[in-house]
Amino acid sequence: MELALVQSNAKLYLPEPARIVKVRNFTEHEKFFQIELLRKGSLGHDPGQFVEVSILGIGEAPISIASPPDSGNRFDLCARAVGDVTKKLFTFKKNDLIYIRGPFGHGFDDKIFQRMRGKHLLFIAGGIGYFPLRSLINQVIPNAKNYKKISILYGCKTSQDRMFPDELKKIHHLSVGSNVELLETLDHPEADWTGNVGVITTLIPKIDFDPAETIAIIVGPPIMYKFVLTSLMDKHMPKENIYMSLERRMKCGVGKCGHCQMEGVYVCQKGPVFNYADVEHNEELF
Amino acid sequence: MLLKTTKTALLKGIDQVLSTYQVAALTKQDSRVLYNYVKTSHDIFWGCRPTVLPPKKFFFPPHETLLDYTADGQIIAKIESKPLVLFGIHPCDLRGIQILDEAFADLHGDPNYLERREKAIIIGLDCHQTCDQDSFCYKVGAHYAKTGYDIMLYPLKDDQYLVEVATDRGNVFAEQFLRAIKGEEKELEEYQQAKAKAFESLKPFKDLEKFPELFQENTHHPVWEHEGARCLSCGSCVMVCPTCYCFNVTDDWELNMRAGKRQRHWDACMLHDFTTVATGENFRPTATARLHHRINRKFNYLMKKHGQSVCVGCGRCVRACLADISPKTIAEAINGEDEKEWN
Amino acid sequence: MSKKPKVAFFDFTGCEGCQLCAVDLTPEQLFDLLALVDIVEFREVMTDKAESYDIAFIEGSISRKPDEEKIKDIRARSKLLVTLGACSTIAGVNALRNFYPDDKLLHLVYPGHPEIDRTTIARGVSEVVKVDAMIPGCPIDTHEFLRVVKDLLLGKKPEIPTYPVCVECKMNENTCVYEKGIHCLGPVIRAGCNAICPSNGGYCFGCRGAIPKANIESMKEILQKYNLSAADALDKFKLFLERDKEIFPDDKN
Amino acid sequence: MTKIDVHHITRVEGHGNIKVDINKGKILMCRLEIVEAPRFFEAMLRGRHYDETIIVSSRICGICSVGHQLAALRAIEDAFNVKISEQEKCLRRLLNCGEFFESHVLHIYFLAVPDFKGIKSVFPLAKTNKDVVVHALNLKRFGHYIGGVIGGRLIHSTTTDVKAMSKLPTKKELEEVLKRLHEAKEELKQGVSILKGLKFPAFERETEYISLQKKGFYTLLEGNIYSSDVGEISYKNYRNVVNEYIVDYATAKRAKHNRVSYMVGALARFNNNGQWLSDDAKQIARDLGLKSPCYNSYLNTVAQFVELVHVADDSIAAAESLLNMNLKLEERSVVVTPGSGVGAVEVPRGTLYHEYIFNDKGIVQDANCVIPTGQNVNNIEEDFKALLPGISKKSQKEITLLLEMLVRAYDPCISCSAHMLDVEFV
Ligand SMILES: Cc1cc2nc3c(=O)[nH]c(=O)nc-3n(C[C@H](O)[C@H](O)[C@H](O)COP(=O)(O)OP(=O)(O)OC[C@H]3O[C@@H](n4cnc5c(N)ncnc54)[C@H](O)[C@@H]3O)c2cc1C
Ligand code: SF4
Ligand code: SF4
Ligand code: SF4
Repeated sequence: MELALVQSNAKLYLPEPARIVKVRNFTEHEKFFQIELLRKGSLGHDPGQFVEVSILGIGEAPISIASPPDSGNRFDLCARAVGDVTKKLFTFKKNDLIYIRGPFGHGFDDKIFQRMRGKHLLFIAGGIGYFPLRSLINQVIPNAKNYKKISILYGCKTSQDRMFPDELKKIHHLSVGSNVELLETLDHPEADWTGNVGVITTLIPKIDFDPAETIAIIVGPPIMYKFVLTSLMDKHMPKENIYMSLERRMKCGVGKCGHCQMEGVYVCQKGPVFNYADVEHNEELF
Repeated sequence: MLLKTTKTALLKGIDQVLSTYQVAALTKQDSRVLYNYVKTSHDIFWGCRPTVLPPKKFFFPPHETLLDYTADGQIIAKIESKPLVLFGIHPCDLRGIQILDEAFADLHGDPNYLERREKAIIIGLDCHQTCDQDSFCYKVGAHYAKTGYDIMLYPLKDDQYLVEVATDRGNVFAEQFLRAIKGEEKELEEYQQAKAKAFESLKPFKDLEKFPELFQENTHHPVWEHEGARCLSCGSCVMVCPTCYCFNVTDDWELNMRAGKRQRHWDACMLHDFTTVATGENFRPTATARLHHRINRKFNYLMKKHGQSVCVGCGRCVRACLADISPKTIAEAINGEDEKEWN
Repeated sequence: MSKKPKVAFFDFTGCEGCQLCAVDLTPEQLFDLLALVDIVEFREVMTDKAESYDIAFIEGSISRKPDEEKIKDIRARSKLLVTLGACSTIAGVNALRNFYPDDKLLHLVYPGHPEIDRTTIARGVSEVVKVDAMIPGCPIDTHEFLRVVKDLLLGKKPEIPTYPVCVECKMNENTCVYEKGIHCLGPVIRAGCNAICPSNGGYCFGCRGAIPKANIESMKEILQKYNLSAADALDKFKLFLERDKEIFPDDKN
Repeated sequence: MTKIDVHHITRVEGHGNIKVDINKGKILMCRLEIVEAPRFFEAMLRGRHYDETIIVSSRICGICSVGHQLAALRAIEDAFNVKISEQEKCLRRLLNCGEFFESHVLHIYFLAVPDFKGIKSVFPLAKTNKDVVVHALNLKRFGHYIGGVIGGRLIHSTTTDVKAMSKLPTKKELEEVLKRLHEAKEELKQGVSILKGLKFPAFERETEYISLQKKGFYTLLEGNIYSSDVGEISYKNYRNVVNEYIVDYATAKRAKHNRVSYMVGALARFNNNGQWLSDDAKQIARDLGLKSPCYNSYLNTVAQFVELVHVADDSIAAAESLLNMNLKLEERSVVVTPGSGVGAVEVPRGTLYHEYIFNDKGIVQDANCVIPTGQNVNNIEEDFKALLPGISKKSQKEITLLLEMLVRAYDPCISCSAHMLDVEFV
């Protein structure tokens, strides 16, 4: 047998240069970066996919693409400073170079879009879970007419932790008289907060949805999934109608290094976007 | 194509090969037997002795540079590869290579592995008995190599060898370097019959084909906790396994801060921090969970993908494990072959 | 005034081997290092002293009252404080002295010489002041030292392996010393030394300290399985690891 | 009135203070205080298996770790009557060569030279005299290199074992060692001009010089004790030579023999055994104007340089013998017999003695380690006394410098000298 070497990808580990064209601070620990590839042409991603962000001499980290696909060579990333790469990224300014590989992973592909068409989309995001969801949210809102309804539930610890506050404001405005709604909740609100108070699951009873006709999309910190899933199960939501994005340690992003493999599932290949029905028995993922 | 040759001719051939290729084979160093490069055919150790590391190190070295870069933004993807002849690889290790080939070619082909692999000619050497009491190749059928070689040698009596040429590359190679006459199919049949006889009493695992389902069902079998409690999380078992290929990646500037490297290093799912993330969560915090993961990769997760047991029964991890933890013991507990009460 | 980070070396109770390893550099390495940092204090090879430090490397255990004050003072004047070697990281061989009752030892060692500084038990630096990073080993590995310096300068968290010596020993393709009937602590000891002792025909006696979450119970069972009495097995750990909290969690003071 | 109080002398190994009090030309006090924290190694060694004495005693001192290992080995071999092969001897010579290079080069170039250049450390030289720094580092790293080949690493070598070296160099490695030994000798020739440029203070005081001696050899690793005053003494009787005692103000033990003080180290070896140096070493000594007997302690630094040439020559011979042998891993059988053993070796700073008493299981019952610097302390103080009257008119700064230079000339290794008397436990 001759090896099928055609699959060898000489550039698999070679990142390409990209420039930071915009930086915005959200909080002390979270920042927004707009990135521009040095080459012409778009990144060519699906919402929900991620890139490996490289800082030479420091390392690589998987970061979700936070903007919807478009034809330009710019895209958005949002990062929370937790370790070597993300902390170094925080010191970067406009015009600095970073390096990226990707897009990688399985995002919201055509098949999922087919399924979503005409359905009620229910986004459930916790904290910086909004980052990966933003690529999808900003993709579907301009095309809201294609969907029965779009409900966005967003929960944070405090009002400082709300990502993209100006975009949230726009969505709130938009929601008047449209089929888009945004419900927010805070764990520890300040005095002037007029929205809901409590964990994110307290928002679920506030929306009116037909589980069979609804597609739920969940992203948040690891503990959030359990509670949200229980609530949705209580409402008899079919498992096939639930999508979520999961994060694990990754070193290569391309299904080799083994770090993100959870019960045989490589999060970087099958995920980060999963259909609940496919993985509900995977004890290591939940 | 089937040929026949002698050991003397093989030795001569190897010495010729050495002018064009690097040759790696079993060698003896001090008291160790290991796969290593040879300078002449005399360096080759012909016995069948288990090595600490499998031949994967030639295609996937313990440490390798993926990228070389400079502070002013030059980045080069680096692959160090040279034409290589791997000589005298035994069936279990051939299976190991075959599985790594599939794993590294899967989806996004790994350029470093595949380039080295492509430049290699693999000459297998069949065994007609197990190498020691720790090996259990026969339990997973890995005492027969199906593929993974270009040329396979079957030892006959009086230092004679049957030569099965399996690939075009092997054919070109054999024509250039092997002085051989035509071999008789009948001789191979006889050889195989004798081998089958020698392995007659050594039976494969009960229900081997059903392992993925069996292991899936037995996630909470008491054997996991029983064995996991003793595990030191030392990672030895993974290092020595011919079918383990997890790695870590590190970046490092040189001291002058003008140039740097991205390197990958063998990593092991048995190590405590393998799944720890920056925020401190560890998705597999216990040795039991990690042992469960390793063994399931062999008999369940990856077995489904590769269509065969990904443990090739070489016994390296058994020899390496001071706590005497063995995939064989666990498999026999899961398929009920051992009739032991694990509770 | 140069703006390079100020680096200093200090030594307490130790053999100064680690400092020697830190300067076991090629000429290029030394010039590169001096281009990156200013070495402002290094008693062993220079006379200068400084007020404050960006990185203070500490060799040796804390084993006297005045040393306690001195390390606190250095801590107060240092942005980052890094232990250099086993003595300062886990007290190392110095802790062997802790097996002797304090008063008895002093009385017996210097009878009639009360002026001599009183010693305390030997402790690692982190038992006295906060430590930002550690470079384990007896002695340290020069490459690891340089890597930690670079990491600190780059703002990276210096990674010291959390996996054991076995990993490196296997990568070096050694025959496990247990097969030769020799006991080795490698399975529970932090790697990073490139398994230097087993690779050179020796065995690991634990100078780099235990890995986090080490399965010490199983290790002891294994030592016993290989014909070591329980007491001898324990003794193995005491050569370097008496103050290692992973192995002896309860403070015996 | 001049009071000098140098707290923690720099550019020496370990911690020591100089205290001098001169009033109207009268010396009221002059002391070298060794204030290194006591290490208690003899106590720490008690209860350990004989194998582990090599590991533990190595940690007495990073810079003479090989010496401590070899002394421990000799003591064990003495106690259990173990004979060592020619192969083992050659390997030890090479390992020891590494230590002499590391130690002597460190002393000559990093600790002593800055005094002559009026600078406070070697680091400024990296800018002004790059070639000197490169030269010194090359020589020092050669020590680490050869230590690495033979010992796995130079400091706390990993191959020394009672059963014999646990790892052997390959033929290729030995050939490389040989090549680099010749290169090191060339490098040393470069050093001659640097040493010639150093103006050593004029000073003379005759004292008793003690070293090992083996007739016909510039011996380092075997032999009996030799005193320039009384001649040969069996190494077993080392206690009668060192006569250790303690003083209030120091943690190091002191020694005296025939006189109030004696000297050990490169100069003592040169004075006692100089006739057996290699030809090239003798030539270099002549080039540098070093003649035996030499009573200027400052010139210990020069004697060290001469020794480097000799050690390189000796190692070339050892490496060549090894290349002619069929090396194989040895495994001497060690039969434990209760009793004591003494190991006496020359380390860079002088004669080092280890003595162990073992029980029938080979467990250390009692240990005694006599370290060169401890033996030299009295001699340093006597030198102070002889030197001070002649320089008492100089400025305090100059006096301090001359005293510091004198201390440094002995290349004292204070960390290892802070050890304790034999402890009797009740
Ligand atoms: C698919 C995916 C999408 C992600 N999207 C984002 C995002 O949009 N914004 C954001 O801030 N973070 C995101 N993360 C998490 C982010 O990757 C980690 O916080 C980051 O890797 C930490 O890297 P570091 O070098 O700063 O930390 P270090 O701890 O210094 O590096 C640890 C290494 O472990 C791995 N690692 C550590 N933590 C994680 C983690 N939580 N998940 C995965 N790998 C980890 C990384 O590969 C990294 O190289 C995502 C993770 C995944 C898997
Ligand atoms: S799991 Fe063990 S026996 Fe199986 S292939 Fe790997 S090392 Fe060999
Ligand atoms: S070799 Fe044994 S003890 Fe070590 S990690 Fe593997 S199973 Fe656990
Ligand atoms: S850790 Fe070891 S090498 Fe370092 S100072 Fe202590 S005894 Fe010396």
